[in-house]
Amino acid sequence: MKTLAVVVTTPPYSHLTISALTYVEAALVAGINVIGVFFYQDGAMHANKDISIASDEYQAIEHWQRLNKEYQLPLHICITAAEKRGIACDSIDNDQVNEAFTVSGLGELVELTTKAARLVQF
Amino acid sequence: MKTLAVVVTTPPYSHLTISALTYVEAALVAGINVIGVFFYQDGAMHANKDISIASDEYQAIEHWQRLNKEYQLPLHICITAAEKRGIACDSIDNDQVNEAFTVSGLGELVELTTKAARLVQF
Amino acid sequence: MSTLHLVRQSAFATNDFAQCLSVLDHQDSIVLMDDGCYNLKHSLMDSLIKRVDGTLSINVITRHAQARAIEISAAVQHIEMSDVVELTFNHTKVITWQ
Amino acid sequence: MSTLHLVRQSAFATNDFAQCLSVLDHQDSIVLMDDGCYNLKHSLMDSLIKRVDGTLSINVITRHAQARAIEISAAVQHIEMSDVVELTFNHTKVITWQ
Amino acid sequence: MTSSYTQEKNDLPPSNGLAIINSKAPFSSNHGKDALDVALIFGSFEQKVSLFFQGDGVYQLIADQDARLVSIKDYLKTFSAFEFYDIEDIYVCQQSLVNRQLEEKFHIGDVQVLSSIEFGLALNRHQHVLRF
Amino acid sequence: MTSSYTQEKNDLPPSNGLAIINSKAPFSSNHGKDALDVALIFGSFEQKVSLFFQGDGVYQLIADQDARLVSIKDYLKTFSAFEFYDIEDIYVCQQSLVNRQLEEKFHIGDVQVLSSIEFGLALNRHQHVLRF
Repeated sequence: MKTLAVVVTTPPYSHLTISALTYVEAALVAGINVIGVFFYQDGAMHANKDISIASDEYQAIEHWQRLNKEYQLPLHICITAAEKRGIACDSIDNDQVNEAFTVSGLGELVELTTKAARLVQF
Repeated sequence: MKTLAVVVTTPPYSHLTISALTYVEAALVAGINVIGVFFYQDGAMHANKDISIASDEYQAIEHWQRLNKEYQLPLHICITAAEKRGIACDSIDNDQVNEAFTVSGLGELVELTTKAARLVQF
Repeated sequence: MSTLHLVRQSAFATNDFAQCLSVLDHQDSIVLMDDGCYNLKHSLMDSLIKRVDGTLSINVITRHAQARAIEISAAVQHIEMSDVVELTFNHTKVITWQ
Repeated sequence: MSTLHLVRQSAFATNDFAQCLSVLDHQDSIVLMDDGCYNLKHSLMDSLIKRVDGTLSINVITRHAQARAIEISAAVQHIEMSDVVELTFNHTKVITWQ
Repeated sequence: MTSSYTQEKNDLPPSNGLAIINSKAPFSSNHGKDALDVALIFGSFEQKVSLFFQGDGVYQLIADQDARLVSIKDYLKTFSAFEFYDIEDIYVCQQSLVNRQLEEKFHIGDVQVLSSIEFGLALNRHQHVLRF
Repeated sequence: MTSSYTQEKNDLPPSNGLAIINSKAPFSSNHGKDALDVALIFGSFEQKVSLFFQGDGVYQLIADQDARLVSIKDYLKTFSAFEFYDIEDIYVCQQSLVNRQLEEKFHIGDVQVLSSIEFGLALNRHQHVLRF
């Protein structure tokens, strides 16, 4: 089984994120076991529920949610990166965090990296 | 009277913002009439109340608040840029927006630019 | 031990592509994507193409180049994102230059 | 009609300083700040210093260079941020290269 | 779409308007769109604004691009609104085009191709400058 | 702090660890600190991690810097913890140093200065690569 972990460091309003999404979806379609996507640096902003992108622009967050639902793709955001960028993660209900995303520490990146045959950064 | 408007496009967790702050404070101390700071692009993230920067790091937002209080320095954030970055600005009480900042449109940048003798971008 | 290099930045704007080329091995592959497509017209490309000897391969994502109105030269392979997935596992590791 | 150029990026990493130099006028002033301080050691600097003829002035923010352990050459002025404020009004406009 | 830059124009007084320098390629970042938004708001307030394209920014002007191929909303199409907003001064750096092996073939009309010196002089006639 | 790179090391099997390439100067962005956080977490999980410094990233290693002069918390000081975390493979690109007129004078010990070819070979011995 081919295993893949992906690190995303670009924010949801960057068009570079579209390539990350296209790549991950192509991997899933090809039957690759994508064991998780780790959102680090500006990538953590993906989990902010209050982000509002003009409706005629590419909706990166919705597409990640879709992949999470359709393929049970694990989406991790780095808590330190998220808090630095205004996503309150410390409350019990984490009501500012998009429910498709799991609030994780960098330890999760270690897990993904040691388990995956390939690590790809976007 | 020397008038100055400043545009800040770097986020609060970028060290580049420290230079913007140092410059604006030096201008205020020199008696320059700083008619306003306009936070555009990633600069808009300054107004996010939920941002949490490690306590031993430079607290850019607190310093902007201080300049706002001590010098009545107007701080404007661009609403479109803010909403793209997860700051909910559409509610009546804007409870996610730091009270030192005014939610403005790009029209405010036009105002500042036409009124100021100098426009400086950071 | 071969590397897949994902090149996402314009060499006209930043130094990243030059850094990529400095560690390039003869068994490696390059994929030009996003603004990396602009590098097809950069002088660094000319010397690179001379190094292509049957093992080193240079690829560009067709849609990324087309979107930018960049003519694709015959010296490079036109690929899709699904090919990048395949290349990922045909090489032992991936480095992204962004 | 003179311009104050605030240079904030390393010319070793990006093309911005080169773009600044291409529009530089003989009455202008340059301030190297933040990562722009690294440009003191860049080859673009050598040709620039030759152009300094009494009107064009090159400045570096002392603390920004010191923090980076960059030796300041005698060909440039050491200044503080308060001097940048003064320079702002000694020129008719400011362009920031970042 | 002409490389001439008349002496008459050089003698004009400062235009007291805003110059926006576009330095980034169109699709990978938001800089181009953010600069466009600023230009259009200045236009709609009837404030003078001129657009400069330099470095990778010149890619924003090149003909036959299609952002939709990479799922991006094609903000370059909005450049055709410049006329409506009386944004008439659009300058592109010739050296940047040459370096990138680009022809002077643009998706909007009335682009003035300038040498580096002319580009600097044109920039100099403005009161304020923003760069994206 | 030696430029030698022994044949013995080149014959080692793939280390199966993570290589982190540092490509950004230390003070203007968070990339250096973000890369450091990743390195230390790998170290604390006893996973093999090697650090590579290339391009403007080499500035992160240079001696006598003082971030406090520009009000920045000096994360470079934490580099001294590498030993504690058994992070022993620290490589710097010689060509990047030469281009920037930098001496091989670093604020931590055991930095190996490598030619571009050696740098590429060392990189190649790792299973995964992240670049900041």
